[in-house]
Amino acid sequence: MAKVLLFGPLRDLAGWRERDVEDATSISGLRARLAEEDERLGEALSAPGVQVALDQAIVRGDRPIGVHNEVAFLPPMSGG
Amino acid sequence: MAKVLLFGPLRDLAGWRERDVEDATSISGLRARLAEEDERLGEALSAPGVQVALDQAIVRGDRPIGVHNEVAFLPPMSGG
Amino acid sequence: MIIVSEAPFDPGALLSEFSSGRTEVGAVATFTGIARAECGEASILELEAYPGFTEAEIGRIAEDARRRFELDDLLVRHRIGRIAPGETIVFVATAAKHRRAAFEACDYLMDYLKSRAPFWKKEHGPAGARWVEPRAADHADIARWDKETSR
Amino acid sequence: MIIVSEAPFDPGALLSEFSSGRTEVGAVATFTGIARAECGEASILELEAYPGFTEAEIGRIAEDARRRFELDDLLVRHRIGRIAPGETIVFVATAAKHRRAAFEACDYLMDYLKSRAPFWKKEHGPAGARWVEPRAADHADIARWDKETSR
Repeated sequence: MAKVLLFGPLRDLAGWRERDVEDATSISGLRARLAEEDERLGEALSAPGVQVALDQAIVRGDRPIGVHNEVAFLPPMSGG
Repeated sequence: MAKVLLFGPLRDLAGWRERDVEDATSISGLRARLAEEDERLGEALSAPGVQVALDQAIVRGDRPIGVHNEVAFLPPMSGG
Repeated sequence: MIIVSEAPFDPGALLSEFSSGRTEVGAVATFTGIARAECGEASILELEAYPGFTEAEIGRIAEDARRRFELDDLLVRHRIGRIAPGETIVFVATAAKHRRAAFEACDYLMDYLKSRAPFWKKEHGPAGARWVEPRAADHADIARWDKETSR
Repeated sequence: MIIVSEAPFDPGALLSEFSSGRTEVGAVATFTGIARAECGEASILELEAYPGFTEAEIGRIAEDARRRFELDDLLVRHRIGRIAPGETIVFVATAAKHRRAAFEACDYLMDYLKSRAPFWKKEHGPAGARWVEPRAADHADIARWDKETSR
């Protein structure tokens, strides 16, 4: 189980902002798990320009995740 | 007679800031008149970098002046 | 100091506080970003941050700016939530001994905030809502600093 | 608006007034110049203007800046007389639709004020008083704009 956060257009697409997701032991596993539920969300999470933050640090590539991790999907940013 | 204004270091050198000067019918005549009284001031007024404003407009070269004119000698400027 | 919050703020009040009591600084530059009405096209701006992460990311670039431009001090305040036209979105202030450093650091911080800081922006207008991505000009602005040699 | 006066002023109060009520502007840049103590080297700054002429000359460059950078508005406030360390000497604010124009116009106006505006500046320090001329860096700053092609 990991806490998952979605921002910007990803949040609107999914219809939720924050959830606990079970049965995922890696970021790629988490993406696959969310894609099973919602195919369009799964595609959006894998789109170029979407970054992943694991416990508030940007990571590239796959990483193992566990119970206490926070995974955020960050679409392209746009400041003030 | 014209009203003469000095600014910045020229004012300190001359010991005055504003004066009416008689017997001058041109800017060059005015400079000569002031140099008769105070040789160092005369030199300073002719130094490169000193601009002349006639009735609040910068002029280059000599100009006739009369009773109601205001002549200002402007040393190199230095803003805030 | 870096503050990201929903509270409205007056840029002038921030500048008064930031500039007062400085006897060795000389130069303070600021930038204020204001929500535009676009002649009725965009009535409300909605800004989202990732609490904690957003402040930390701005903090990293602020430390970079301090070193790069020899700043004495800086302040970044960014609003999130729903923002009406005419309200302040962002305020950046920089203090340095000489004005070129203050200007360049302020410019640099704004370029970063506009294109790379973790915010997401939605425009609510008469035709509905849409998420906004950085303009091409914003990408070009931040690219200026990547190309430059160190100053 | 261009104001040259002996009255002390708070840059924050000027920014509050300048930025409020703008719904079509987007970007406000400011610069505040503060008298430095130079660690005791300069205790009082004395600034002299040519009343009328100084405002008119700044007005000419302000009109130039408005056209060159497509500004919506600008404000220049400059203090004269005796100024103590920590007090504000000059405040420039520029308002434009986009931030690059606001920044560049503010920078341009300050370069002009520092090197070509009709002010004369005297530093009163422990070792006596001396008249100050623009630094070489100020001449280099203003020369940047002469060389540039129009934007």
